Amino acid sequence: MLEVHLPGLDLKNPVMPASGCFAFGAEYGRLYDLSKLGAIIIKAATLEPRFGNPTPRVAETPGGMLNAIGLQNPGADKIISQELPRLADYDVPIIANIAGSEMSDYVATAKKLSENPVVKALELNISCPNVKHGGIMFGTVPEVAAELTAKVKAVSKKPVYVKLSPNVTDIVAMAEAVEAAGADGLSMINTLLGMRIDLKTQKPVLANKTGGLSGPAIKPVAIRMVYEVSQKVKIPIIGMGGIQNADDVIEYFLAGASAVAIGTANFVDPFVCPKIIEQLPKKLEALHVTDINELVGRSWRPCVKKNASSLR
Amino acid sequence: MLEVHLPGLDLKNPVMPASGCFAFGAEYGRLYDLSKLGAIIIKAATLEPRFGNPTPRVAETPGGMLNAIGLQNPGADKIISQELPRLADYDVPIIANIAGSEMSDYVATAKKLSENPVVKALELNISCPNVKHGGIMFGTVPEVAAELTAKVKAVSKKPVYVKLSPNVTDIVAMAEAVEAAGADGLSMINTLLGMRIDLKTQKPVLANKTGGLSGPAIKPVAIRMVYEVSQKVKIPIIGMGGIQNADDVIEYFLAGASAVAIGTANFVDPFVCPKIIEQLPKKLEALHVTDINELVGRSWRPCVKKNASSLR
Amino acid sequence: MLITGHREIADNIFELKLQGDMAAEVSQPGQFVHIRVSGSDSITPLLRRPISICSVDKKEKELTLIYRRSGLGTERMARAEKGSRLDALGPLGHGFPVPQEDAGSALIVGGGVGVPPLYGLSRELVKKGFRVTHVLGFRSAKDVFYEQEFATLGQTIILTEDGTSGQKGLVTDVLDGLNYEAAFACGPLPMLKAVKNKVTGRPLYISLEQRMGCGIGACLACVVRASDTNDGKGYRRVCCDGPVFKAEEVELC
Amino acid sequence: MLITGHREIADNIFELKLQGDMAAEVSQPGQFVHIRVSGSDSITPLLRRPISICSVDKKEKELTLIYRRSGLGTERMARAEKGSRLDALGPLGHGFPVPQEDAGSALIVGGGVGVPPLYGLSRELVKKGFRVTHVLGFRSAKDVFYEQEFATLGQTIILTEDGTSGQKGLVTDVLDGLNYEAAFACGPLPMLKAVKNKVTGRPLYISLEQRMGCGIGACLACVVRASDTNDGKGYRRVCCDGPVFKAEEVELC
Ligand SMILES: Cc1cc2nc3c(=O)[nH]c(=O)nc-3n(C[C@H](O)[C@H](O)[C@H](O)COP(=O)(O)OP(=O)(O)OC[C@H]3O[C@@H](n4cnc5c(N)ncnc54)[C@H](O)[C@@H]3O)c2cc1C
Ligand SMILES: Cc1cc2nc3c(=O)[nH]c(=O)nc-3n(C[C@H](O)[C@H](O)[C@H](O)COP(=O)(O)OP(=O)(O)OC[C@H]3O[C@@H](n4cnc5c(N)ncnc54)[C@H](O)[C@@H]3O)c2cc1C
Ligand SMILES: Cc1cc2nc3c(=O)[nH]c(=O)nc-3n(C[C@H](O)[C@H](O)[C@H](O)COP(=O)(O)O)c2cc1C
Ligand SMILES: Cc1cc2nc3c(=O)[nH]c(=O)nc-3n(C[C@H](O)[C@H](O)[C@H](O)COP(=O)(O)O)c2cc1C
Ligand code: FES
Ligand code: FES
Repeated sequence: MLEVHLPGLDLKNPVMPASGCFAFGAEYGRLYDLSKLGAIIIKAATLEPRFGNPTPRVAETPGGMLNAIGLQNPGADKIISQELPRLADYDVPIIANIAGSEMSDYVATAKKLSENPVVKALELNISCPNVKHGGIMFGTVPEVAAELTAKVKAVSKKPVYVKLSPNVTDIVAMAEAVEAAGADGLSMINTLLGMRIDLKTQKPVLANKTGGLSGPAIKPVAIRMVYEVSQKVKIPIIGMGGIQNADDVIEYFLAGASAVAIGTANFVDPFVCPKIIEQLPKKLEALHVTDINELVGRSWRPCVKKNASSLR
Repeated sequence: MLEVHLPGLDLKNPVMPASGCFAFGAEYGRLYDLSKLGAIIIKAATLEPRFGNPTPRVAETPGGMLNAIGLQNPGADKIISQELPRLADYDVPIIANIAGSEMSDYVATAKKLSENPVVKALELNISCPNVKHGGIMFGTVPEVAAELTAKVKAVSKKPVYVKLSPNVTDIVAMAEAVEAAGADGLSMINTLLGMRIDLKTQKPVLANKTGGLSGPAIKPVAIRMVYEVSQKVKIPIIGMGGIQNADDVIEYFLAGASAVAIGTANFVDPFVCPKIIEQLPKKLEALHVTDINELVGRSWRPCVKKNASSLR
Repeated sequence: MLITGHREIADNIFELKLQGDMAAEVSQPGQFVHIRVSGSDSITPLLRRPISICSVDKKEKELTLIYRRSGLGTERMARAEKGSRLDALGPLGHGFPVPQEDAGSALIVGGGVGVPPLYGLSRELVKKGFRVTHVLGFRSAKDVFYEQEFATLGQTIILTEDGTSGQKGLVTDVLDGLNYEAAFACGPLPMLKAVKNKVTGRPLYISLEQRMGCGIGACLACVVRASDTNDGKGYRRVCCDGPVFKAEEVELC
Repeated sequence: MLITGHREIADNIFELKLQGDMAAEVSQPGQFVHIRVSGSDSITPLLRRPISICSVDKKEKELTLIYRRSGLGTERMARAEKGSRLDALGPLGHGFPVPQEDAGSALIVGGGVGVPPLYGLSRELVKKGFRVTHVLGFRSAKDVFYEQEFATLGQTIILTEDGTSGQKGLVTDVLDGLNYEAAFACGPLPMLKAVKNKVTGRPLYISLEQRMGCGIGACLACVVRASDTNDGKGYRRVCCDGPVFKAEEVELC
């Protein structure tokens, strides 16, 4: 009842850790069997290694957190040589998150990673708010996002999911542009740009000043965007932003997501992903749903299943 | 130490209830003396009366709430004849929030209200997410916002504060456009567009489907925007979004606000405004600050007062 | 206010007793309190929860509330312990008008957690000399509460949807045979509509629910349309114009 | 874990005792636990709080933590009552290496709430036959804690910035005259830097603080730069590579 099939991804369940919140799986792999997961979206890869931003890199906010990690990663080559082989031991599809400063970086990184057999799909991160160069145009100008998507699609051996930024006036325009450019799916949402100021130092808490807001606080924004976009595109959406429990997963499906990713909640409860996977069947039964795919977009689909009235 | 002087507004303190969260003051006026407040931003006025949206109009979210009231109000004439005279009895400046569907509505409403002696300034609401017609372009396209601002300025007898929407890619561009068009100040931020879906009905909780997200959850987004905009404009900013206590007020000042408004927190604690006003002096003393105006923009101003190092 | 009692009186139904000066200010049955369930430094849940005052004991300065544990807020509330304090705003709103004279016969119709405020109402009516008939509907036997309390005040007809307690059926099934001069109802909207259709030619007062923001009339979250299309305002606020209205004053939809 | 003790031992400084199976897994002094202060259905505060393990009693399965009440999370923590449970993840990180042989003399330098993990360390060192000297700095007399506990383990020099207890001054004022073969330090960054400058030619281990996300190595929130510019990774994670490092391994800035 939890199986989900998306371009390039045959998932035993629709729950995956979100990029950047799970590194390359080694740490959580010490706590539970990663094969329980629907998939793993690994930390952003760039062509060259990156050290990321100075610390402090995280700050707590009401019902959320800010991060400005700055895409720290060992670079595509080391990810391929050192991280992916270890992940091959698990029965879990890997989605590689790709970032860069120039289109050419993205393209080269996408090519390399998509050729690796462990990688089943790419997630094109055009939305990282925490890097100085590049990023911002890719994630906010539909034409630029479309061009990048097309270029990456041209070299990628695997389906490409484009991860959208919520920091835009018109999320539907962004989604439609990358769909038209050939995206196989969407990931929504990345973090909202935010800031917290320390009253003692009177300066921003984060060394990078601004950071990306994640966690429960942003869920209503993400749900709204998934709801709007899913009605306008045909490609599937991996929904994310503030998921904490199985109810939140169902809310994303109702909004129009076909799978979900969980970021910040892993920090609050490291077992949250397997816990949710375990709780979902019971939750679905209570809703008289035998297949989670039935729920996709139910909040806006005009015609609901016959037995829906009994659910109210 | 709390006195603040802004265009058209001589405030005994910088704390005011936010538009739409305080109606026209009658209800809270039964709980405490409204003269304690720095100012009151009254509920949005439109030219004609509006009934607003169907119910449910509010929904709770993690650390926040959604509302889709839909600008319900008795219309400018009744506000002038029935509400403003009562407010004249208090020693508190009134800021009239103006909304509309067409430029001409805005202009006519602004003209009427700005002529009333009780009204000391206008707040131009170009950012209400909850009305079907108009609104969205005014708040998201810099050129349209600028044109509207100029037209309202041309008829207004009082200073005009433009209330910006956070649902834009580039808040600085919006702010600069309305400043160039003659705005006397900015109000930031209105609500973020969000949604919540009810798992039982499987439909959006709000009858209007989407609503405006307010409350603590959005504070980091608002702080970031005030921080960015205050460095680029010369006009003062009334900061708002998620303020719950005196520390939050100080955070807004450090970010670059010159006054603050409090919305949702009034619902949580109806006495929150006078409580914060009472607590501020003690908080400022602890920071060795004798005048709250000293704090404006301190998080980004390169040169801090001599005694600042002792505060860390 | 100080929690002086807290117990589960039916399946997921809790009776909460609160002591404090607010009790003195209660002026009508059917008023409510707006409860901040979170601690003062917590933001979950953010909003207050409206709960009707079931009854008031002015001598002991004590309010009784009855609520159903359902979502985040009431689940938290259910954990509040006797002896601890609860932040309650109130009494809020306009309740049921209790005629000052002309005692007669009254019908009280309640459904589920709409029943609580009707208990305080019935006590007031009985005190004024009214003969009161109670028709109370619940889903199932496990949901029934205060049957005895109502029975001591007047005839009490219990109905359950599944027939596990009292008669099987809906409250409207039994209204036709009853004799009364005024009626008072509180419960889910479909019940109120059905009751409105049955009670004709006599005054009917109904208590409405609506999602709230402020609870005091300032945010316009809780409006219902006025029935009179020529009404000056066109709407009523459940939190302060109500929650109790004359049935013909507002639209039920 | 079960809270078996909780008391204020200095101004805003609390000693918390936690009982549970985790105690058996503690392998080194200087490891920490990551505490979820909010209830399981609350989002304030959202993140866990890292607190060092001060000492462990494996027989009683009990950990002792000492923390300062400062912000939202520790304020909440301070309200947790004996007998209730606390969600703690751990033991996390790599602590102070305790030499298995070659007992000798050790210097322990602590400042403020950097002092707690050094107590467990000192106990281990003494157990191994080390002669330990403690230099502990606090702001003022009201902030001093565990003076007696340390004194029973070895020479203990207390300093306060205002001279209200022990010597007036900073920990670095007294290091020059001391004799030791290895040094261990925990405290604020400026103190660690100053200690690093004073302790030369002998191994120095320092415990670092950094704002954390996951606490287990996955989010890269808590990194510090490796001193060796040719280091393969270029960084260390405080939560899992540390919090204790050899002073020359990481950059202090
Ligand atoms: C005037 C009035 C009197 C009431 N009296 C009682 C009573 O005596 N006993 C009782 O059990 N219930 C009563 N209710 C309903 C009660 O307010 C809701 O059951 C309660 O708010 C649900 O909160 P929750 O946190 O459990 O649910 P959640 O689903 O977490 O609530 C989410 C949000 O929706 C609101 N909400 C959910 N259900 C309702 C509802 N039915 N009416 C209004 N708001 C709702 C909540 O207040 C909150 O803001 C009354 C409602 C009103 C308006
Ligand atoms: C490995 C390690 C061990 C520690 N051991 C102790 C100890 O034994 N006793 C003790 O009193 N304190 C210790 N600290 C510091 C302690 O974690 C902070 O004082 C605490 O997190 C502050 O939380 P708060 O909610 O009171 O403050 P808030 O200001 O509300 O915290 C906001 C956010 O900032 C983080 N934060 C704030 N200060 C620090 C800090 N100094 N270090 C890391 N994160 C911080 C919080 O964890 C939280 O995420 C340790 C820190 C680390 C990294
Ligand atoms: C610490 C941290 C690091 C992140 N790093 C990345 C990243 O490298 N690439 C990316 O696409 N998103 C990254 N994100 C965003 C998350 O993948 C996710 O989109 C976002 O956090 C919203 O989900 P959440 O609320 O469940 O955390 C990061 C988020 C956090 C909190
Ligand atoms: C119920 C409600 C009604 C509102 N109505 C208006 C309005 O009429 N005009 C307006 O400009 N803003 C309106 N707002 C937005 C607030 O003025 C404020 O910008 C926003 O809520 C953020 O502040 P807060 O987090 O303190 O609530 C409304 C907000 C709420 C919650
Ligand atoms: S709840 Fe705000 S007006 Fe009724
Ligand atoms: S806190 Fe996440 S890596 Fe250290």
